[in-house]
Amino acid sequence: MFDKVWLIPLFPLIGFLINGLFGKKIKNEAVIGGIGTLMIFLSFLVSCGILMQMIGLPPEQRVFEKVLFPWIHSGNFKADMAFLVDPLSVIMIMVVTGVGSLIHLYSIGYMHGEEGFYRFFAYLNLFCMSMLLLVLGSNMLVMFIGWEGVGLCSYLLIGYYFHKKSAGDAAKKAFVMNRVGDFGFLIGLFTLYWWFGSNHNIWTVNFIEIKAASHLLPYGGVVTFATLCFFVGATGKSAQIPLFTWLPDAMEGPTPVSALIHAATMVTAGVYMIGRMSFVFVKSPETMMVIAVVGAATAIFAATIGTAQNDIKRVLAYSTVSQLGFMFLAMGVGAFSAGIFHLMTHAFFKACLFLGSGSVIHAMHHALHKAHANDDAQDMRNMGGLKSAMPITFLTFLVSTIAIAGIPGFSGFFSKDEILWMAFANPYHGNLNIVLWGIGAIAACFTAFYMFRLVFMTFFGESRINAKAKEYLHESPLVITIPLMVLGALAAVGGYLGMPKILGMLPNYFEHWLEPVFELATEFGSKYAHQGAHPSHAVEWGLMGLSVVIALVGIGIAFTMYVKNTELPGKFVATFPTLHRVVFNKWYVDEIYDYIFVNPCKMLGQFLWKGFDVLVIDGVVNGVANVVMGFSGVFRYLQSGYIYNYAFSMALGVVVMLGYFIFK
Amino acid sequence: METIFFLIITLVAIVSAILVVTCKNPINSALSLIMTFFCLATYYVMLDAPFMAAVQVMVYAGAIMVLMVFTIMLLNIRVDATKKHSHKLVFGSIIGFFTVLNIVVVLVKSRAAAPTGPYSGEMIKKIGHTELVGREIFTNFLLPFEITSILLLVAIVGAVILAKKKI
Amino acid sequence: MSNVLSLTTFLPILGVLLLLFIPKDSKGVLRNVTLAVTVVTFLVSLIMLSGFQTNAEFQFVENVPWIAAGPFIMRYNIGIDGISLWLVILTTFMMPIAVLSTYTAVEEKVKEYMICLLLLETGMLGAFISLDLFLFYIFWEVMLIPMYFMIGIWGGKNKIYAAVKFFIYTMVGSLLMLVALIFLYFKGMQAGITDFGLLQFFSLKLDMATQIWLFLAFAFAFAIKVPMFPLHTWLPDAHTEAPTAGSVILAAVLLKMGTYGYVRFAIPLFPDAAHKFAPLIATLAVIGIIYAALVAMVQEDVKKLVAYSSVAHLGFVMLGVFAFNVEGISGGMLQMINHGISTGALFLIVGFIYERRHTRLITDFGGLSKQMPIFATIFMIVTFSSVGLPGTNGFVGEFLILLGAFESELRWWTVIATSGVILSAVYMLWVFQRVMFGELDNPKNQKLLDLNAREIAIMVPLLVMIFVMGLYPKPFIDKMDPAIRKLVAQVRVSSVNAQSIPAANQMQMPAGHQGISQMPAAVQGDQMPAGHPGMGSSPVPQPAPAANPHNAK
Amino acid sequence: MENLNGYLIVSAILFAIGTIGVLTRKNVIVIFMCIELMLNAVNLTFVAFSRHLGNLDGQVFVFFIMTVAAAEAAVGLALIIAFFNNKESIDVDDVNLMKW
Repeated sequence: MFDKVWLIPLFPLIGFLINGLFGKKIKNEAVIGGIGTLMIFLSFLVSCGILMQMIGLPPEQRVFEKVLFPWIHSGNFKADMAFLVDPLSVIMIMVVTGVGSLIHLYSIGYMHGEEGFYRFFAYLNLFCMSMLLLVLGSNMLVMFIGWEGVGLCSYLLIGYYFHKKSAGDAAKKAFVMNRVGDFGFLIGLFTLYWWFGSNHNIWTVNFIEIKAASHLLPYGGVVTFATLCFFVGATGKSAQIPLFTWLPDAMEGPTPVSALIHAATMVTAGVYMIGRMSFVFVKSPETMMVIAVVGAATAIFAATIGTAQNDIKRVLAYSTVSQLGFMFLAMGVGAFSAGIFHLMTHAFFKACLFLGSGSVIHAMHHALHKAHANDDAQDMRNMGGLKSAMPITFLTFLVSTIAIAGIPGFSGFFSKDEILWMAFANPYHGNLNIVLWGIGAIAACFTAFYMFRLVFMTFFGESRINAKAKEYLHESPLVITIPLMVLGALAAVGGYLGMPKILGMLPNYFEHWLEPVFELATEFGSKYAHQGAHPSHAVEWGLMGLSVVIALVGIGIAFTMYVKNTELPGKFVATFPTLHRVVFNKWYVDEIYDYIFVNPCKMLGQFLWKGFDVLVIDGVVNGVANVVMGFSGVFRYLQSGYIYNYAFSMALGVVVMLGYFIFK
Repeated sequence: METIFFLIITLVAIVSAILVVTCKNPINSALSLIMTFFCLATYYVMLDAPFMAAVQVMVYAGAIMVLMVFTIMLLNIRVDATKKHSHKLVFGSIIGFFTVLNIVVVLVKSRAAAPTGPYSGEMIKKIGHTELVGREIFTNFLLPFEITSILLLVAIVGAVILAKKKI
Repeated sequence: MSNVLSLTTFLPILGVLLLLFIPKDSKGVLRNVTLAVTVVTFLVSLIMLSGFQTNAEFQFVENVPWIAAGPFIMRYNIGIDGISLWLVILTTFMMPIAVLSTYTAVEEKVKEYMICLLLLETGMLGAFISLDLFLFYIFWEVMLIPMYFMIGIWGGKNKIYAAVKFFIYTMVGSLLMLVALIFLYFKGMQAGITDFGLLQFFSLKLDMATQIWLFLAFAFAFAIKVPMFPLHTWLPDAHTEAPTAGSVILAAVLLKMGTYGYVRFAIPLFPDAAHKFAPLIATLAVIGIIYAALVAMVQEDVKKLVAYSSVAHLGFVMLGVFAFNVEGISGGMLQMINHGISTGALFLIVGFIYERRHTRLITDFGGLSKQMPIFATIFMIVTFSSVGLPGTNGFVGEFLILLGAFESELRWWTVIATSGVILSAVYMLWVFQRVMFGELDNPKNQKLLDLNAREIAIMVPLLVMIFVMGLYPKPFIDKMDPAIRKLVAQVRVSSVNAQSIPAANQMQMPAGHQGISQMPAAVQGDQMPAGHPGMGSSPVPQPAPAANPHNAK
Repeated sequence: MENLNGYLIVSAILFAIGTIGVLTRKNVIVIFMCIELMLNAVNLTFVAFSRHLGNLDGQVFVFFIMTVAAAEAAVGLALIIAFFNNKESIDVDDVNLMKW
């Protein structure tokens, strides 16, 4: 079955080609959507087969490399089109194909009647292929194809409604910010390749070979540089500080896109990449610290912005940024499997949340459309009390919200708690641990607050919907609700795969599964880890309780503010107008970036063009020409055009020359 | 006797040449030029080259000058009406003066080389100038001679084409 | 079969003869005949490709006496190796496309235009295959004239300025090159070289001062053609004013003359000077990348934007070539081909909309995707190829260049150059967005027709090549690899040799003595750090003995 | 033939007069005639030297010069007529198209 791994990206590619080339002629939405969904579902089946086979194998045989064809071979450099199957990539392909299939299915309903339906499915399939290349790539270069490929698809899908200027801007912004990250990725790749090659004559970008040689890497130094570069790549792709601003804007794309790309899969690529190269990252304590700090900072920063947004999708977008911050925090504190675990659970509940919001928007849109109202279908201030109209959506949404808020028993609790615990108890960062934990805990509180704020504003309370539109509101069709239900179920129970040891009810399957992948990283890490006493079980229990309390506090505040006492938010805004304005405007980060980077670049370009190119260089060039022209302008008057003048000069010349020779 | 004759001819030649330049009416110029040509023909006779003298009279005084006079009459131009540029005359005279000066200085400085060819005055008188020139042309200079015929042909064609009003 | 190379080169000239007999009013016939000639040329060049053996030697060599004027002996000496092979194929491949693109674009003086195109093809092919320096120079100049006329006669409204600028810029450089060429020849005569044959000069050992002057002269000529910052300002003007086919050829092939000149002539002839000036040239290349990208960003004219993007791309090529390692030079060579394909395609695309709207100002467009979906798709693919998205051709070349440059001493240059990758995305996507996305609000744009069959037929081969070279570049790299390895060895070993030349002179050894390379390694080692501080700290291992050209011969 | 210098001086004077004429006159026909005068001055030199050296090559040359002069007269006069047809003038001041 491992041999067939190439089928996994192939199916979506076929889907892309069929829909992309012939979709316009097929026209039948069921066929187009069916092909798209079927292809990714086939991939899912193959992935399941691989998973089954891998479960049957002993842990040390779970690594397999499939070389398809040689790609770039030049000089010392070798990169094949090759796939790597190991426990980590299997988890990723399961998530991508599984969640992907559901979202494809959902899209059939959601995108119904849209212009360019086939285009949407083609892009979606292309995205899946790229994402699968990314996670399956056995060397950095194949990973990079996927890495940029998902960026491309993200560009295409964000810009799906290309006639809207905001969509085009958002798409471009996403791609360019990703490119900034890619810049880091490439430099990191070069550094690693060059270091291995010039110092040990190992010219490779293959993960297996790098892993085998990773014991040669020094701690810190060049590794810090390389890993920081890689981390820049990760921040671009995974929307971390400082490159996070594209993700909220990316909500211009259709909602399934937000669910698939900007929640479940693509944005987690950075986390995956760090996990994939954990053995390199862990060699640099400095980078680990940077990752942890950036992750924690992003978690809290995005969470604060999330509290003030009114657009349902933007809240979820900032929530995603914040949750990704948690994952990076996990990576930074060396809890790689916890990070990947949170990646998986997050994929479930965040996909469910996005799809749920999509279902709401879909319903709102139809209702408003029928009522000929111009209200914004995504603005939560226009919603309220939807739970009776859309029970299934409400229920699944609620389950996922509980999961993300970290209520015990649901998937988010297990993964997030594991991360917080590791932030507190990891042996790497010394006194910084308590700060990391504190920030994480506060971010978790904010998470609970804004997510329940979202639920309360949307589904509870009095309806603020346009009166005419109200009667048209109804639950979405099955093709939309089935994925919601599946994902909701997964969001509820997915956590049991990776239950913390201390709860002891089930073994932590997830950590065991990933152990062979992260073994080496742990070993490297132990070289500089603080060998202090591990916090006791009592502390762990205590912290767990504390985080539950924190989540409940967040929910309680949200309940107070948005259900019980609905004028409170207004009062709050009136009391702290500046704070609210700053938070509502996302701390003005976009404006700051415009001010620091975008505008100077444009001005510099203008200056270089008009000032340097045209004035200086062309000035010199044309200046030389003008000097020549000036001289000839003077001398041309010698050419009077009168023959006798020419004859006179000639005769004069002859006489003078003759005279010279005669009288000399 | 011969020297006196030479001086007279020279006087006539130079005066008529000056008249060529100074006459306002082109017809007068042309007639003066013919006079000069005759003087030159006289020189040729004195230089034991009667054939050249004959050709000079026939081609120059006859053909070419007739063409000139025809043209002048055809174009019906009588007087050089435009005013003269005195500075042009000054410059021209200076150049002319220096030309003469150059040549005179060369003559003074140099000494003529000794005769190299076989054609002495007696031999020319005995065999006849025309025959000698004819031999020269049709033996040593046959190819250039033939080429001149082509040149003339080309000139005829050229003249016809140019003189036509519209081609 | 043995003179297939000459056949390829001079088939277009035969085509010109054929065209002379066709009345100038039958435009259709003229166009079709030209197309047929270029297609046949392409097919013949494919025969050549299939007969090409993958090794480092020159193949299809023809070497016959040609001109012997006093001390100057020129030979008709041609041949190709892996480096020139792909450029020849690129030229023959782009020509039919360029011709096809003129079917509706050029309506005046069709006959002359087609003759110009064909003459240009011969000039370009000749320059790529020449193994005689003088022959190269002649073809180099032959290219110039048809291009001058194409810009000057069929150009836009500022065509005379652009044409003269193009001509004089190039002429200044090539005159310097001519002087250097003759000087080199006399130098060579002292060492017993009998003609302008390139291969003989490779074994010529010049002292450093001579190398520096000659290299500068050659480098200047080629730098103008590349064009490198700050000698690039003729390019935007020439591109903007040239007709579409002219722009396509200019971008796809003519600019490659510069970079090819470096790879084939300037670097192997004067390796030490090349090493010495590598930091300078890399600096200019990097400045060019960033500078051109920034300037491209603010252009209002699509064609100018593409022209500036050319400057940036060629900056990458130069960086790769001056990395002096296999990866970098392979990347550079690949990037030359890639740039030919993607930028050629971009100019075609600009030509398509120009034909429809007779404007190239970005602000005149917007929302074209709605009206022209096929066009939008093609434009997007080409855009991403130009940006260097993995899976398209642009990536492979750019990646190898950056990798190779990073391995060499040009590490920090590479880091800056890599940031050019970001900027390229900015300006290409921005222009794509402004042209294709947004509301279709200009009423003139609402009646635009999508691409017709001919235009699609033009673009399809380019698109295919974009993906083939992006996904399976192996055949391309494999064919050029031995030649590039040889070049790298040549550059490295001769640099070691030249280090020992001063010492050899002191010992009264005749220059060009074969024993020099066999001098004790210790002597060479002693000489090296003094003459070449950069080499001493270089992590690059010393060349293996097998890489010695004397052994290779 | 002791009088060689005399002939040469005459020819020089004629040549100079011809030059002055070419330079000063404005009537194209007169200029043309002055050119003929210069040619004849040269012819005289040729014949004089030929006689002095006893070599007929010079006279053959004169013969050819006369031919050329004839051809020149034909073409030159045709040119003048053509010019006159265009400009209604044979003044060299009107022949100034060759400037700038």
